[in-house]
Amino acid sequence: MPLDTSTYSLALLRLDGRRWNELRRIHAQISTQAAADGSSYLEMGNTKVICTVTGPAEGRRTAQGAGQECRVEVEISVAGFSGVERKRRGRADKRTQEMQHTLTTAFSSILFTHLYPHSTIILTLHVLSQDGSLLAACLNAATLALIDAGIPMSDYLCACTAGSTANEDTDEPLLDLNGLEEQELPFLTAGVLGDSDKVAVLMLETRVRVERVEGMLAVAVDGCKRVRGILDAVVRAHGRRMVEEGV
Amino acid sequence: MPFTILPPAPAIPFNHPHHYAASDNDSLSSADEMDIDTTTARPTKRARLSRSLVTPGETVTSDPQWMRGHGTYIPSDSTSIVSTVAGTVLKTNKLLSITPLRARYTPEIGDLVIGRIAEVQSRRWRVDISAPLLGALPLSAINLPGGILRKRTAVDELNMRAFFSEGDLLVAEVQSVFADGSASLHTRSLKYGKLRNGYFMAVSGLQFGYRARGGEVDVVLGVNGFIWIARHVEQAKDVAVTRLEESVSLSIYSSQNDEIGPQTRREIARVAGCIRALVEAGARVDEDMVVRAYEASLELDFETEGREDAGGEFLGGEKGKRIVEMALGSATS
Amino acid sequence: MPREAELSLNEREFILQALRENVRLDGRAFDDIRELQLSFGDEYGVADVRLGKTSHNPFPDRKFDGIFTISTEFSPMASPAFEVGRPTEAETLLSRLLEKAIRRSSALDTEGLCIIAGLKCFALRADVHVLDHDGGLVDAACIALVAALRHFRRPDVRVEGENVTVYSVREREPVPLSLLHHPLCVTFSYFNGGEVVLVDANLVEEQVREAEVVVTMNRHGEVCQVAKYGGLPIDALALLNCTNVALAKVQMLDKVIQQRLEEDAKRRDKGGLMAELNGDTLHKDDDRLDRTTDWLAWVSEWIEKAIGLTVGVVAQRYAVRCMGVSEGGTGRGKARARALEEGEGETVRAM
Amino acid sequence: MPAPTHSQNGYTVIGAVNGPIEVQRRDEIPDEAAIEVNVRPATGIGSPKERHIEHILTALLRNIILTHDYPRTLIQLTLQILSVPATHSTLPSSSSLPILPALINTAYATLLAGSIRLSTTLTAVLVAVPKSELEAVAQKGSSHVFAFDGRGEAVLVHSEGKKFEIEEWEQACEAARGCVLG
Amino acid sequence: MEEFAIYTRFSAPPPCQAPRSSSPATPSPSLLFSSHTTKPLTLGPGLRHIPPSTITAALSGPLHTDPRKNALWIENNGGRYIPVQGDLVICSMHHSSVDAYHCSITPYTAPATLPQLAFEGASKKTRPVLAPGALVYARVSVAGKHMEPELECVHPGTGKAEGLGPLKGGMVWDVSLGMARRLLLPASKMREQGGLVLLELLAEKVRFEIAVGRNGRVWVDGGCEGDAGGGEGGRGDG
Repeated sequence: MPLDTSTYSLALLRLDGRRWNELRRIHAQISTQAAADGSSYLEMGNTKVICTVTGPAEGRRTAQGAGQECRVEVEISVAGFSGVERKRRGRADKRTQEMQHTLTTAFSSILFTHLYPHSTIILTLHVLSQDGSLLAACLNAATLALIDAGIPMSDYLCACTAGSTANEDTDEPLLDLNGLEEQELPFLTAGVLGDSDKVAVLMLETRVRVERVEGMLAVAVDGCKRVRGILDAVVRAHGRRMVEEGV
Repeated sequence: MPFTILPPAPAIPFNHPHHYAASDNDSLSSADEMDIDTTTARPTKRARLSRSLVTPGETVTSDPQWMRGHGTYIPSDSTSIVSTVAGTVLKTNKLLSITPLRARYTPEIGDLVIGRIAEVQSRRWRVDISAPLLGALPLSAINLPGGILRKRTAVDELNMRAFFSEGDLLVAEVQSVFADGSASLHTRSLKYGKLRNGYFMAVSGLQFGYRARGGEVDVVLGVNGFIWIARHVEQAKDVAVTRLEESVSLSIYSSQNDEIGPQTRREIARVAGCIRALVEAGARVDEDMVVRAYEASLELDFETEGREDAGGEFLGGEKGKRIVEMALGSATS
Repeated sequence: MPREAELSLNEREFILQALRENVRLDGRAFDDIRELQLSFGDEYGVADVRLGKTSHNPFPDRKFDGIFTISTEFSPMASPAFEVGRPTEAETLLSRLLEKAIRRSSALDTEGLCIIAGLKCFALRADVHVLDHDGGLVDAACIALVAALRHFRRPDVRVEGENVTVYSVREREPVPLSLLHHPLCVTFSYFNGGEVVLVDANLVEEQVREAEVVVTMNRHGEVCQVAKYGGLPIDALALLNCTNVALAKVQMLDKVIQQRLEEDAKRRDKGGLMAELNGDTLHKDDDRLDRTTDWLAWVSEWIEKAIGLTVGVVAQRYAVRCMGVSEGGTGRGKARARALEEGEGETVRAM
Repeated sequence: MPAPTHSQNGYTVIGAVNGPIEVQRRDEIPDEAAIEVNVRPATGIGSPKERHIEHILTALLRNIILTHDYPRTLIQLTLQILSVPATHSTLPSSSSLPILPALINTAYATLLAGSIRLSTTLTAVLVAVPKSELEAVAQKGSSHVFAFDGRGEAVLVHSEGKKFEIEEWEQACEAARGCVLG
Repeated sequence: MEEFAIYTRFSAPPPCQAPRSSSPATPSPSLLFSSHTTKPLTLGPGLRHIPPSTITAALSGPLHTDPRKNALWIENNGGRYIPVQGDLVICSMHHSSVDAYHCSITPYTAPATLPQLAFEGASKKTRPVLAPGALVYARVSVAGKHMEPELECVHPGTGKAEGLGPLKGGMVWDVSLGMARRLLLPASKMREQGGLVLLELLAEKVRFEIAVGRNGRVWVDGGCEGDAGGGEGGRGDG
């Protein structure tokens, strides 16, 4: 259904009452599952994702020569009840496959895969509820789970979305879109490496004037850095707890 | 009837900038004092105590005097050492490495590990020791029945499953580590070999390997986080080399459990319960903690003798917490 | 199935070293696109694209159940690593990218395909055949698809209330599709730490690259789609710069396509007349006549147009087949339509 | 691998052969080569009709290719139909004959270009009674596909359409042999 | 189709004297049999003998005859390389097992085994270490349609490498099999058997090192990329 964003230009408040540069509430926990090597639970607003890491463990021996680095396998399962209307997504869903591919390639270049020759790291993500920024949430959850699993990586990979209000005269960027806004506005998802400006993942799927891309990207990159701060705090809080209880 | 609506769970309060600053400071300032307290290869209690916690991408030090060790890397465009894992800084002489808070077991020579046979290949077994790669146990690295001195024959190669077959548990020592990080094991000692008469548990993040004895049970804590709790069997003391043949009889490779009395089983269950309680509380699991927890549980049962809130044999929940508290208390005191 | 052949270390090292010394093996400058060869088939909507050795030809074809679908299937012809019936990851990504570039950017206005709102409408099906694989699959496929769509002509229709008459090519000049814009893809490849950026990498270059960015734009400077699936992190400003380069390339490519289309149109003008004259007029027994079609409609049609009976029959058969599917005429079309509905990630609004 | 293109009766087919290459365990034959033919329609994805044609071609080529020279390997032939005559859409969807000669001849050309060892030549034509092929295939009469080897012996015969007399068939066969062997 | 079919069938002894003619056509049988009834007839690639006395072509291409050797073969420069004993090939290391490297001679075919000791002066202690993807210039020591091909980088008799072994640096180009064959022809046979003067000409211009594999791969190493790029040019002449 078409949603009226015209009010934004008046109140400068978004549908959920945020300002243009506000993130939604991010709540994250790590090592939530005892069985896995690493695990995390992440909420970005109403988008909720569970991620578990298994490995690095010896996977199926592929007889190919290039076994010098460990493989990263990603499996994303979207719960039927996660969306607004119940939808069963099969394995063959191309959107999910694309996301899996994105995570695989993104993390195999950020993890120090050469430390674990011919072994496999399996990332399993379960999407419990989706309300926008799904890819970003998956990337963040995966980062946390991999840190929890103690797998060396060059830096956090943090992601968030940025959109831009439709009305041409004042195209203002918006940070961290929710589901409704994603349906209505052009937006992109950016995954940034740590505090740098280096973009590991960039996905833009809606038609938009080239001038507006710049603003969106800038906001997204900035947002990613804030996300990094939050995730880092989660890791530290958990780390301190472990260190103290370890006594 | 009145009812109250609970507010939604608040987001965990973060004042991360402060955390940031703090940790950065001590990671650098506490450098000297670190030198003193952590000089062993393995992190000691003090080392874990050190509050210098770092996370991936964080610059540990830009001082070129340090050499980078595990868990760190030096970006191509700079000289400062950057952490790649979340963990505590560990400085050995001039070597600077990070021990991750939690990670898969990485084999090191001399580690006492518990493993499960994954495959049987020609002249060697592949053993799952929860490391990135399966460990290898060569046929040449086990005690053959009929004595250590006996030469290995083609017959042995044919019926390797008579010694270890898929799914068998064993305790072994890491003899060497290959270039790709996979371990080669050996059981050439009476301390090692096939496991039976007991109960298997897996916990994560053990730091030391132990063989402990509480009451009637033997406890083997593998460095790789696998734990074996078994009925105590009398080892033949100071075996003369001449009498090895008897001690190394075929029985050491039998998969048959001996007779285990109900009392022993209860003891085994108790130790397991203690360890589980420790793990749930996130407390350290090592020899003295296990022993303390075990004693604490006995004490607790003694106190609550005959009271209805005794809670039976189950060592979880509240009782578990109490036990851990008592154990920790006795540890610090 | 045999895996894709891997590059030898020597080749990898050589190519990278050459790039460090600003040499590209095929002698192109870093931002050169391989010469684009584009040709059209005799039938409307067949485009054959050659980009280096990579070649494609998509082939939009009428089917009558109201969806615009793009199907990409790799054949072992391109490389034995492609197995029939088992889509590789590359294949999934290709179809996904085309999906986003062409359909989600609403390059084709699907309303234009509608005949009677909610009752009848055309369906367009584009089959992208990959005949050879020398890198730049996405770019080539996108060019081919857009060219084919611009080249394609759908049969003209006439609506009287509920009755639809679809005219054969011989009766009325078929009408082109209404395209809102012409999106084209440009792929950037990054080497040794992002210092070297190549446009339109060939296969060997693709095998050694560290990161890729696919930018889809139209010549009006609208970005339709940007995809960077992980890989080496690239500085944000460098990425923004890609869009500018892409715009230039897209405008260049667009010109080439435009030019080819015009040439083809000229050629067709002569050819079209000839076809008119010696077009074989078949006379068929109408055993497959359909009750739904209104006889009066075409008889009157036939009188006013005063054309030969045979052609009328042909027109009739078109009408029949037009409604065939909706009436459960030819089952396969219907089944495939259903399959597509389920198959697609986002369902297309059909009729 | 080279990819010859061949046109016949308004059908254009491009072919490519890969082989001898590694074969999957399950279709490995100990003393000869496995032959895999993929026929890909110009529009849409393969249907049972294509499967049927593939079956015919595989059986035919097995006699032409010296499969015993390439044991435990795979010879993989892909035939992509590039364009079909406008009249194709008016044919009954069941009929597979009109396309067959183009496919067979392309297959043969492709095998030659791919230097696959062959035992003899192969040439196929479509013959229709009465003359106009399309008329015939549209069930106005019968249509036949004949393929001949180097010695002029018929190695493939397929017929379709209304019932036809044996004389008709013999005439057709002669006509075909005439136009193939000149 | 006919232009593809250059098939020759004749029986020995020849019934008639066919006129002398160059390919593609039936060669004069007298060449083959009248002179050397003693020497056995040797059949080269592309021909097959159907007992008792029929010889047919199995490939298309011009028919060549060599009266002196009483040999007969069909020139053909297409298709996929099929290992023949004694051929020199350029293959890339695929994976290594306990005592052998497994190298792929052509893509999508089962790898050939190269014993780790089949190098010059290789012993249990000193054996060349090849990473996956490394290029090797080797000789086919064992080949046959029923067995996996085997390779060697050392002459079994002399124990010398004779130029075989790992190829460091440089770049490989794919050329047609015919091109590779002609590049390998010794200078003596240049003219009559369509050998190439290309390399000699190049050698006058630039300094480079080259290895040609019968499997249609040419390895070129020049001082710098520019030179080796010249190999690219040479490839065009195929």
